[in-house]
Amino acid sequence: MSQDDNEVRQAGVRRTVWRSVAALVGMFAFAWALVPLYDVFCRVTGINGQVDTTAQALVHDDVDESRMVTVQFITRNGSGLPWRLDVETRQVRLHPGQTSEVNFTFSNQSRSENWARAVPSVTPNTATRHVRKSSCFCFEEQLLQAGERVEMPLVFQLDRDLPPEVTTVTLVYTLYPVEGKTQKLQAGVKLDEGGEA
Amino acid sequence: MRTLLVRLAGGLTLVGSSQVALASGWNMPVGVTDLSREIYNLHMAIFWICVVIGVIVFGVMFYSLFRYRHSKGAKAANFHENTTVEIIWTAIPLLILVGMAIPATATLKKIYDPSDAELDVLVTGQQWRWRYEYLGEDVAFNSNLATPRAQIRGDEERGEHYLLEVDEPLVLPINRKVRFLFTSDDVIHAWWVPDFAVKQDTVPGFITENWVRINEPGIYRGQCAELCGVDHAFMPIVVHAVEEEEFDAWLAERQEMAAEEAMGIDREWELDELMERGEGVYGSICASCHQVEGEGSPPAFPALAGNEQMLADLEWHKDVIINGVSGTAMPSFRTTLNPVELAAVITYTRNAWGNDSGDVVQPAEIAERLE
Amino acid sequence: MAPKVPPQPTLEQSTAAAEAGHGHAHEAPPKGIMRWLLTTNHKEIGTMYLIFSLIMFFIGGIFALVVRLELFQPGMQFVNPEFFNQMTTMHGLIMVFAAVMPAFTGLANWMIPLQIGAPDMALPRLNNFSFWLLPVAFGLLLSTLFMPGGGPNFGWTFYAPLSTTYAPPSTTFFILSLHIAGISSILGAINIIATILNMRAPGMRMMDMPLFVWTWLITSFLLIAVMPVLAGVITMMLMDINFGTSFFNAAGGGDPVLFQHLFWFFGHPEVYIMILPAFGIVSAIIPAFARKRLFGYASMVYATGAIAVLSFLVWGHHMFVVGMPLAAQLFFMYATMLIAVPTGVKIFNWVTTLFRGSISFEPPMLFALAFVVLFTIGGFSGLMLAIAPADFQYHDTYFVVAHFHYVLVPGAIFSIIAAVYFWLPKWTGHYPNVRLAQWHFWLSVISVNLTFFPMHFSGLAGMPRRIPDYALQFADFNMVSSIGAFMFGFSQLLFVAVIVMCVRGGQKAPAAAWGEFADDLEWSVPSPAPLHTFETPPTFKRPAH
Amino acid sequence: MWGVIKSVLWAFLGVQRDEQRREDFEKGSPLAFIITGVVLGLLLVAILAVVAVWVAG
Repeated sequence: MSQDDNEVRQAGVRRTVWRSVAALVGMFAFAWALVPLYDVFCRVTGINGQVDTTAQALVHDDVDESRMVTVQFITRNGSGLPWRLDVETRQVRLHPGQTSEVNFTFSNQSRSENWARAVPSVTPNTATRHVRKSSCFCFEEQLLQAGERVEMPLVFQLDRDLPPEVTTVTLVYTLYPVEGKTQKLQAGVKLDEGGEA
Repeated sequence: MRTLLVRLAGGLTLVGSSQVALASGWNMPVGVTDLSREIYNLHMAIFWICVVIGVIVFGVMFYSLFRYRHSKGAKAANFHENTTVEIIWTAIPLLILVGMAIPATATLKKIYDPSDAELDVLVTGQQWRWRYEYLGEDVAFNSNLATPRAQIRGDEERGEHYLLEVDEPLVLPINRKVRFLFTSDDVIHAWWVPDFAVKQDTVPGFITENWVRINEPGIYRGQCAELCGVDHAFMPIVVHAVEEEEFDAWLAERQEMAAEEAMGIDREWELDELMERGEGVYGSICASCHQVEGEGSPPAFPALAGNEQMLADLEWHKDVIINGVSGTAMPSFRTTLNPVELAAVITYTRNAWGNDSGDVVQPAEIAERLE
Repeated sequence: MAPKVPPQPTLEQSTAAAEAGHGHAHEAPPKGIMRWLLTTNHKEIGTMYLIFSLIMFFIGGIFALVVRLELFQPGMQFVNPEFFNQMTTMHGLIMVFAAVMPAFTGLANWMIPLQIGAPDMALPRLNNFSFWLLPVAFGLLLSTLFMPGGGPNFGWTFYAPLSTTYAPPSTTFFILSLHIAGISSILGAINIIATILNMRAPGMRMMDMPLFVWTWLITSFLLIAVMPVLAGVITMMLMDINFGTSFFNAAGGGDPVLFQHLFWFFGHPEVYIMILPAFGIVSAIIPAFARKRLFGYASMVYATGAIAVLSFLVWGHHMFVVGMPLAAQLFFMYATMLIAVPTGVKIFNWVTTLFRGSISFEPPMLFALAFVVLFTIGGFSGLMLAIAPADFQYHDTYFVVAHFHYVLVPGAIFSIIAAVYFWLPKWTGHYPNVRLAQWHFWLSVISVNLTFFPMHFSGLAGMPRRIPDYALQFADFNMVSSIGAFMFGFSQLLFVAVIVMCVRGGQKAPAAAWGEFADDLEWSVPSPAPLHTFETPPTFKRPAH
Repeated sequence: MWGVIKSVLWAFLGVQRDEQRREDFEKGSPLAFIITGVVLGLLLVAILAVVAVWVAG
C-alpha cells in the first residue's frame, strides 16, 4: 500500500471518529433532554397521573348535567415529615364542567418550622388531562411554623371532554419534606441563637 | 423428586390434548375472573401458534440435518436466493401477528375500563408488607407474612401454604367490581394475584389502578412481583373472596372493632398491657428489619437494643416512629398504626431486651400529638 | 475465550513487511507483563478480551450457582436474603457487561481485521486502552461485595428508588464501574466502526463483507446510540444519591418510572447488542458445514438493520405493568410484535441454508445448530411476552427468566462457544479435540435445557423472579433447575480443557481449516495466523460460487 | 427516489434480492438510503402511534 493510500485511510478514520464522537455527545445530551421532554409528554398525555401544575382558567356555563362523576381525595404522608394533611371531605360528586372547592388542612405538629411539598397524582390517567385546577398547592414548597395550621383550597373542575367510561377520579396528595431547605432553616436558627449568646 | 416424576408422566400423557393446559401447577392458572380467563385463552392461543410454527421450522430443519448428511454422500445444491419464498415467509407471520393483535387489543381495552366500580381499595406497598384501605369505609389494616421464621430456617416443618399466608387477608366480595388503587411508601413493589390476572406496580408518590370482579368465592394467594429489597420474597398476598352478604357483615364487624379500639385511647394503660400489645406489633411490623431481639442489621437497620439515642430522647423516639426518617427505609407510621399501637410499640422498644427504661407512653398522649 | 498467545511473527512475515516499505519496522516487543500491558496488536488484544471474558464467565457463573444452591430447596439454607440479592445482581451485571459483551468485542478484535483484510484495527492504542479499562471497572465492581453494606443488591436493572434512596453505600462505586465499562464499550465501538468503514481491502465493498462484520457494524452503531443514555441515567442516579437532586425521587417532584423509561431505552437495544454478533457468527458457521452458500445474504443484512431500528421502539414492553396509558401499551405491543418478522426471516434463512446442503457436524456446527433451535424457543417465549394482556401474568416471573436465559445462554453464549471452536484452528493452528468438544456440546445442551426449561413452568405457575425462598409448589421445578445449573457449570470446565489442549497441540490445521465454504479472508492467511497479517492489503475477489 | 423507498421498505421486512441490493450498492452514496431509512422509521413510529391512539379511543 502506498503512502498516499495510507493517508487517505487515516483521514477516513479521523472523519469517522469525529462523527462518532459527535453522535455520542448528541446521544448523551438526548438522554438528559429526555427528562424535561418526558415531563412535558406526561403533562400533555397524562401518563402517570402527572398533572399540570399551572393554574388554569376554569370554563364556566358549560355543565354537563347528564352524568355525575365521583372525585375522591386521598392524603398521604411521606416519611420524615412531622406534618399532618387533612381534607375536609373524602369525596365529592359533581357534573363535568361544574366547579368545586375543597379545603385541605396542613398542620405542622413539631416544635420547629419545616418546609414541605405536596406531590399530586391522578388516576385513571385518561382523566388527568381533564382535571382543571384554578388554585392548587401542587408541588409548591410550603413553610409552616412550629404548630402552625393552614387551610388551602383546591378549586377545580372536570372538563366536559372527560371520557365517558371515567366514573371515578382519584386525586392523591403525598406530603414530602423538603430536606435541604429545612436543614438550612434549622442551621440558620442555631446560628442566630449563637449570635445572641 | 418422586412427585415430579409422577407429574411429568402425567403431563406427558396429556400432551397433545388441550387438557395439558389444565394440569395444575404447570401452566398459567385459568383464574376466577372473566378477564383472567380471557388472558389465559390468549396465552394458550399464542402458545399453540408457537408450537405449530416450531413444529414446521424444526421439522424442516431436522429433516434437512438427517436427509442431507455429508457422511451419507449428500451433494449440496447451489441456490441462495428466492424472493418469492422470502416474501411468503414474511407475509405469513405478519398475518398471524395481526390475527393475534386483534384479540389482545380487545382484552387490553377491557383491562383499562375503570368505570362503575362498587368498592375502592387502596393498596399500599411497604417494605415488606401490604396495607389495605377500604376507601370511604373507615376500615384499614396491614397484612404481614404469617409464616414463622422457624419454618423458613427449617427448624419447623413447613406448612401447606408456606410463604403464602398472612396475618390479615384482604377480604373482597364476589360479583362486585372492585377497583384497586396502588401506591407505595418506599420503593416499587408489585401486587400480583395470579388467579385474578392482576399485576400492578406500586410506585412511590404515584397512583395506578386496576380492577377485579371475582366470580367464585375462595382463598387466592399471590406475591410481591417486583424486587423491593431484602424481604421481597416475604410479602405475600392472600385474598378471601366471599359472598356479598358475608362481606358486608365482615365490613361492619371491622368497623365496630375500629370503634372499640378508638375507645381504648382515652383510658390509662398499664406497662404490662402495653408491653404485650407492643410485642405483637413489633413482631409483625418492626422485626423484619430491626430483628426479633432488636439487634438490627447495621448499617441499613440500626440496632434498637441498647440504642442510646433512642433511650436518651423520648421525644425523638416518638418522632421517628410517627413520622419516619426521610431517605431511609424507616417509614412514617402516623396513619398505618393507631395511637394504641404506636404507644404500645414505643413502650415495648423502650423496655424490651434489657432496655428497661421504665418509660410508659400512653395512647392518649400519642393521640393528642397527632391531633 | 481463548487463552492463546499469538505466535511471534515469522521471519518471512517480518521481512515481507519491511520490504513493503512500512515506516515502522517491528521492534522486538517488550517482554513479560509489559508486552501485554502495552500491546497494540489486535490479535493480542482480542486474546486478552477473550481470556478476560472467560474468567468473568466463570465468576458470574459461580454467583449463579450460589443462587441455584440456595434455590435447590425451599427455605433459607446457605446464604441470607441480602447476600442472595447481591448474587443475583452481580450475576446479571457480570454476565452482561463483563462476559458476553467483552467476548464479542474480543472476537471482533481478532476477526474483523482478518475478515476485511486490514493489518490491524484503525486505532490500535485506543484499543489497548479500552481493554485495560475493563479489569479496572470489574475489579472495582467486584470489590463492592466487600464494602460495608455489601455490593449492589437491586437487580441488574437497578430500578430507582431501590438503587438510589434505598441503596447500599457502595452504589457510588457501582456507578463509577459502570461508567468505566461503558467508556470501554464506546471506545471499542468507535474503533470497530472506524476499522470497518475505512480499512477494508481494496475491492471489498460493504455488501461483500462477511455477516459477522456487518452485524458488528450495526452493533457498534447501537452501542454508540445507547451507551451514552446509560451513562446519562447512571449520572442522574449519582446526583440523586450524592447531590440531592430528584430525578427519580417522588419526594422532590421526580418520577421513579422515568428511570425505567431511560434504562430500557438503553436496555432493549443492549439486548440486541448481545445477540446481533451471534447472528453473524452463526451465519458464517452454518454455510461452512452445510457446504452451501448462505441463503439470502442481503436479507440477512437488511433484517439486522431492521431489528436494530425496531429495537429503539419497544422499550415499553419491559414496563407493561407500571401503569402506562392504554395507547402506550398498544404502541409497544404492536412494535414488539413487529420485531418477530425480521427475526423470523433470519431463522428461515438459516434453515433454508441447511435445506439440500451437505451437512457435517463438527463442534462449531453442533453449537450453531443448537443456537438456531434454542434461540428460536427463546424467541417464541418473547413473542408470548409481547402480548401485553398476557404479560400481566408473565411479567417479573420465572417465565421471563426462562425467556432471556434461552436467548442469552444457548443464544449468545452458545454462539460465542461456536465461534471459538470455529476460529481456534486459525488462532492456534490446531483443530480442537473433537471427542471432548462433543462431550462439551452434549452436556451443555442437555443441562442448559434442564436448567431453563422448567423455569417456564415455575413462572407460569406463579413464581416471581429474584426471590431467595419460594412456596412449596415450586420445589420440584427448582430442584431440577439447580441440578441442571450445576451440570452446566461444570461442563464448561471441558471447554477450558479443549482450549488449553488446542493451544498446546493437536491435529494441525491448514490455512483454510473448514473447507471451501468457509471462504472469508481470514482463511487465506496461514494457521496459526501470524502476529502481523495483511500488511500488504490483499486484493479482494468475490467468491465464485 | 421510488426505487430507494422501495428498497428501504423491503429492508424493514428484512427481504431483499441480490440483484436489487447490488444495484442499490452501485449507487455510490448511501446518504439517500440513510435519510430515507430515518424518515420511513419516523413514519413507522407515527403510524404505529396513530393506530394505537385510535384503537385506544
